[in-house]
Amino acid sequence: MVPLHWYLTLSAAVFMIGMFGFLTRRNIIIMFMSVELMLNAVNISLVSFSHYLQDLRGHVLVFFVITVAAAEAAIGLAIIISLFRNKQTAHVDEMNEMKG
Amino acid sequence: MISSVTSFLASIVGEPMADMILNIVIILIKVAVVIGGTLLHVAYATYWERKVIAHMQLRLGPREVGPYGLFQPFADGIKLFFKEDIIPADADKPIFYLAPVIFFSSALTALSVLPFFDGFVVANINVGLLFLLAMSSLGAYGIVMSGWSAGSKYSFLGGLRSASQVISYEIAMGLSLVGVMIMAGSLNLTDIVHAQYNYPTGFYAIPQILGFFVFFVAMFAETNRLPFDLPEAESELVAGYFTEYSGFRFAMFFLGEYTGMLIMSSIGTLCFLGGWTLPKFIMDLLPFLSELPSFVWIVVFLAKVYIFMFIFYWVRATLPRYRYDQLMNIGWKLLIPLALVNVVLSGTLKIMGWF
Amino acid sequence: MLQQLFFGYYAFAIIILSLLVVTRSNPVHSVMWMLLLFFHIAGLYLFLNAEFIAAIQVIVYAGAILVLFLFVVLLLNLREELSLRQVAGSWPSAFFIVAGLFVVVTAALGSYVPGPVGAYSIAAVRSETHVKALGKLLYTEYLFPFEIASLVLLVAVVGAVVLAKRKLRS
Amino acid sequence: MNSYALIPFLPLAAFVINILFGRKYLKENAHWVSILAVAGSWVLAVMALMDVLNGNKINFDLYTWMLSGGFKVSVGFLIDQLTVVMLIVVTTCSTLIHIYSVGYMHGDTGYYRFFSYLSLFTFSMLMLVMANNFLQLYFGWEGVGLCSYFLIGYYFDKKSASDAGKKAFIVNRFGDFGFGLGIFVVFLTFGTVYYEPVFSQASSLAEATYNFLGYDVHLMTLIALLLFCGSIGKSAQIPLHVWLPDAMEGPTPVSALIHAATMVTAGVFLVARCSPIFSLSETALMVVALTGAITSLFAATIGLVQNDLKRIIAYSTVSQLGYMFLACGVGAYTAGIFHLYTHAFFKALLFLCAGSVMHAMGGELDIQKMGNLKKYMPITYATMLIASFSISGIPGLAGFFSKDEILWMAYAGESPVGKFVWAIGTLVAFLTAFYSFRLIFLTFHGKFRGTHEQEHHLHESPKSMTIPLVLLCVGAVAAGWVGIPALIGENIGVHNYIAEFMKPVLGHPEGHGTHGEEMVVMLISIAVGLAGIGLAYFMYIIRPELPDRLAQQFQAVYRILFNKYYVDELYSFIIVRPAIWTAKNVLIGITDGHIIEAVVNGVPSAIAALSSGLRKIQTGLMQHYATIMATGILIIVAIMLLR
Repeated sequence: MVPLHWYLTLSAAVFMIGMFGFLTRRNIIIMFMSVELMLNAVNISLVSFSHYLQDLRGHVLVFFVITVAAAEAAIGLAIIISLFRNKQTAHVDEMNEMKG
Repeated sequence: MISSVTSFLASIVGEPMADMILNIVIILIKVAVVIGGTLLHVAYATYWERKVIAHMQLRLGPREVGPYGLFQPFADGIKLFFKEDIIPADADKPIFYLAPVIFFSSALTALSVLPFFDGFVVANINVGLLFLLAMSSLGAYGIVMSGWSAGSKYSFLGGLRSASQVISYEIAMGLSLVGVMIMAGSLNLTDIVHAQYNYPTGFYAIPQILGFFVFFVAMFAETNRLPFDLPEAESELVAGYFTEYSGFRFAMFFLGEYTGMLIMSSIGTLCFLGGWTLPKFIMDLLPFLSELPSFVWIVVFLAKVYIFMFIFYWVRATLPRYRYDQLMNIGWKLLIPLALVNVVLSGTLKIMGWF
Repeated sequence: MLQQLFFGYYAFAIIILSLLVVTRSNPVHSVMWMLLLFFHIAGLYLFLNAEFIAAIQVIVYAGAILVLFLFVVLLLNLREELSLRQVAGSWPSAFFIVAGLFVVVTAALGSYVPGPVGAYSIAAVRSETHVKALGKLLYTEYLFPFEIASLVLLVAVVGAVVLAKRKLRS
Repeated sequence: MNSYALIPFLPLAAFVINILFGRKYLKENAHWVSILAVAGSWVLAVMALMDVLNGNKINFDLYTWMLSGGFKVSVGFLIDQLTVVMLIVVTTCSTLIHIYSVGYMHGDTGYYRFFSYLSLFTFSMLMLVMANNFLQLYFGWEGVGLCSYFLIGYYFDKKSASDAGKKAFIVNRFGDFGFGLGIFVVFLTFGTVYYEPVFSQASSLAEATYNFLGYDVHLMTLIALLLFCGSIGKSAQIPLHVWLPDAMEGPTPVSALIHAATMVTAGVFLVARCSPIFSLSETALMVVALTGAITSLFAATIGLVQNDLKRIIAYSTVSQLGYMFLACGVGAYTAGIFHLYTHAFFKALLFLCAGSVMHAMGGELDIQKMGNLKKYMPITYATMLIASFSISGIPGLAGFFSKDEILWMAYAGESPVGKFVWAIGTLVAFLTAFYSFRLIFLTFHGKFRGTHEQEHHLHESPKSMTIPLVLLCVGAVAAGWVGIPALIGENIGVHNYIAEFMKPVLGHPEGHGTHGEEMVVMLISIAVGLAGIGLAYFMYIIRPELPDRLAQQFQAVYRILFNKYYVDELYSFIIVRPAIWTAKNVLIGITDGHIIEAVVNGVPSAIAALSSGLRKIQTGLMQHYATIMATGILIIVAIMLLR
């Protein structure tokens, strides 16, 4: 029997890796994928909670997370495309119009 | 015989471990049988296609290798296997290597949930239908990757076209199968077949005529076959996404495509035509049929699959190719709405107790 | 023992693949590693008796979302930029923050107390099949969020079309 | 819900409809909505009168306006004898003047605007008189003030008109300030602003005092005087009378409705409504009586020498309002309200006749340039003549009865200043008759002194204007017949209906005098009235050169009177100029220049200095923000978990 802690630790590790990617990469698509990674990490912990607490609500939540992820991907990628059309780059460090 | 093997194993590694090892061995045997059978089948599917089309065009088709050209597939295979493996200089090598493998293996993996006759299925999982959809969507990776990694414009355009086509039609196909899921109340393919057997008409194509139509059209697009073979439209894009492939890598695409056709035909057979069963009223008329051992029924299954395969060839021989925007219009503006209507109708009828 | 072995493999693979995803300089390779990662996560879900979620993971994540990513990557085709610097900001500081967060969170795991057990034991779910059980929950208790989710998707579809549509030059 | 609640809300609905749709859709038909609404209110008011005549007193709350602890105010309506008289006055005048305006305002660009303001005014006035609490009264009070401002400044592209509007508004603020304080004190004392509990508890607090700035002030006197401040402002009494003559810049129907018949009498109404409080303070009553008397004399003397048609009537109004306060001040509230009621008819009539004259003269207002108009506008002449007879106190007409009642009550009442104010009142009666007929004779008799084009243009006004004139004329004649004093009434078998009617609300002080004395007082008032008319006839018809000679001879007096006692100049000197000086030198120079500027410029420059440091953090790079966020999360989670 695998203890729940293992899953949670795994989830935390994946989450942190995603976060690290988001904080460091300059390619906006990879940053986006890092976000997806973080969502997946959360899903892992939700499913494992669901399994260990014998309750399907975690699965329901995962279902919604995936829905939101799909919506987010659609919108986010559309934004990236229109950004790219304007700037010819996918690098966030060249998108700094909001600089003070 | 099996029990003696079991007891022998149990004496070595203990009872639970023995069961497991035995299970794994049985599964491996099944996998080997299925893949072997399928590959053999695919090989002769090419032969058969050439023959069918030739006859439709009043030609004779392959004749030289073996009697009636029966060994032609082996000759082709050997030729491809020994052909020089050319890799474009501008290619992204790892992906270029990987793409045909993804394509082919996703097709082969899909085989694992197909029941060929009662009780014979590699993995009898509860979400079999979803698994099939997942695997067919995975094939898109192989296509788009191969197109991109070759570093050629033809390939790239073919890959993009194919990927968007596959993704678009996958929605319609998935939705067309929802009616079947609603009627059968299960995602397990074996259960679906059993449910059809118990249904008055014996197969779902009759009440699910709308779903069947959508599935039927989507099937051609999913496999990149005529009249929807735009990704490999040779007059525009040479061979499409696998233009730059040669030798055995090309063979993998080739095999993958025919395996995909086989899988689509199988899905159609299993979901709409009652799989390996004959309708119940025929069984009642001919009671001796139920005495037959279960593996015999694979004949019925294959017969139904061959009907689909034949239609694939037939359509290829007769229909012209669609334009790309027409293709997309049919997918998004005709098939998906139709499939949605079918879902709503099926759900309503199910609630009202008519299904 | 075997279960732990399985878990060990999956966990190891998942972590390695995650690292590969965030560190590859070529986004296409990132996507490919991510694809593999999603399969492993789906395998983990199967391991946790969540077969429907696993299937959805492959169909939606791998089959739809990731393909979208791949499309965008291919459309932008940034091959010539691969030789450029891949890191924005300073990675050591990000690393320390992330590592600190990981340490804190895992340390907090020690004080986790499981809550009460729910009604869906593994056997119960198996007898009803996972899809049915989940569907019942979705269409009864979570009907309203479910409908909202459909609205979210609709908005996303409209938004994506509006954003990405090229303005017709008149 | 009680249908009487519709009385104010019908005009409100008309206002809303007109202001929203008038400009685009109603345009020239805007009057229909307003007239129908006001006529509906009139019908309901008549029904309310019937109800009250049957002995019902209506008092209900419609809607809780505000509720805060013990403080509760609602939109509520009280319809008793006093209210119903006001209702009749307001709705009747309002209806007739609405109709009159159709002709008078015809073709004006702001037609819909005029009618919507008029309806809003009617709504506010009805809210004022129908209120059952002080705060709603105050609401109506300010509402009528606002509408008055709108309507005085109706021709806002004319500087004098917009200035007059501002003047009216600002002058009224002085009075309203006192009024507001009065309501505060009422709430402080009684814990409520509803009439009923306030008035029933007032007598128990008759002797209460209040320590105000170290002095023990008689509480009721304080309240009464503060409330009276409002009355002074609204009813244009000395020293806040200056706005009313200027208010004549507004269209004439406005002058008739607002600045003669209804709004300006709100002050009298207030005093009458609060009679239970005023009656408890002899000082306050005395102040009211003396203010009224002095104002009436003061305004009448100014009226003697003015040449502006409408201003003469405006001073006449101020003077007559003084009369009403005089009556209230001697405790004869009924007489005051009675005069208010009759005055509304003949004064509105006078104004409308003036409007009719103006209409014919093409906007000319100087009576020195008129003359012999009776030939051209017989209806206007006849009705104006009757109105002037009425105001001069010719027996049988409305003005006679109410004026006589006031004079007798002043003479015979218990007030310590009664005899004094009676003497002033009698003098004012004489002056009133004189200047009213001076106006008549200069306008309608003699030779026409205007230009040739004006003479050519002279004509009688259209039907929509003359019909209200005739109707109001009936009122000016007959309105007084409900208050025939016992002295005459006994002989012809009628009662003093209005006194009996008002008794439950206002009481009815008995005069302390014999019938003989009453007869003498009456005869004196008739005599002075006739004398005034006679003198005017002598000076302006028989010896038309005499007024100029007199003006030459008594130049100093004439100057003072002509310049209205230099009150405006005085105010300009002691209030306006210091205020402007303060604004210029202190507020702009020091407060604004050195204090506010310093703060206004200093704060931003401090922020700018701070932000120019902080902006270095804002790199515009998403990762930096995200890193900072992550650091924050790390810190928070660490604190939460490891605490």
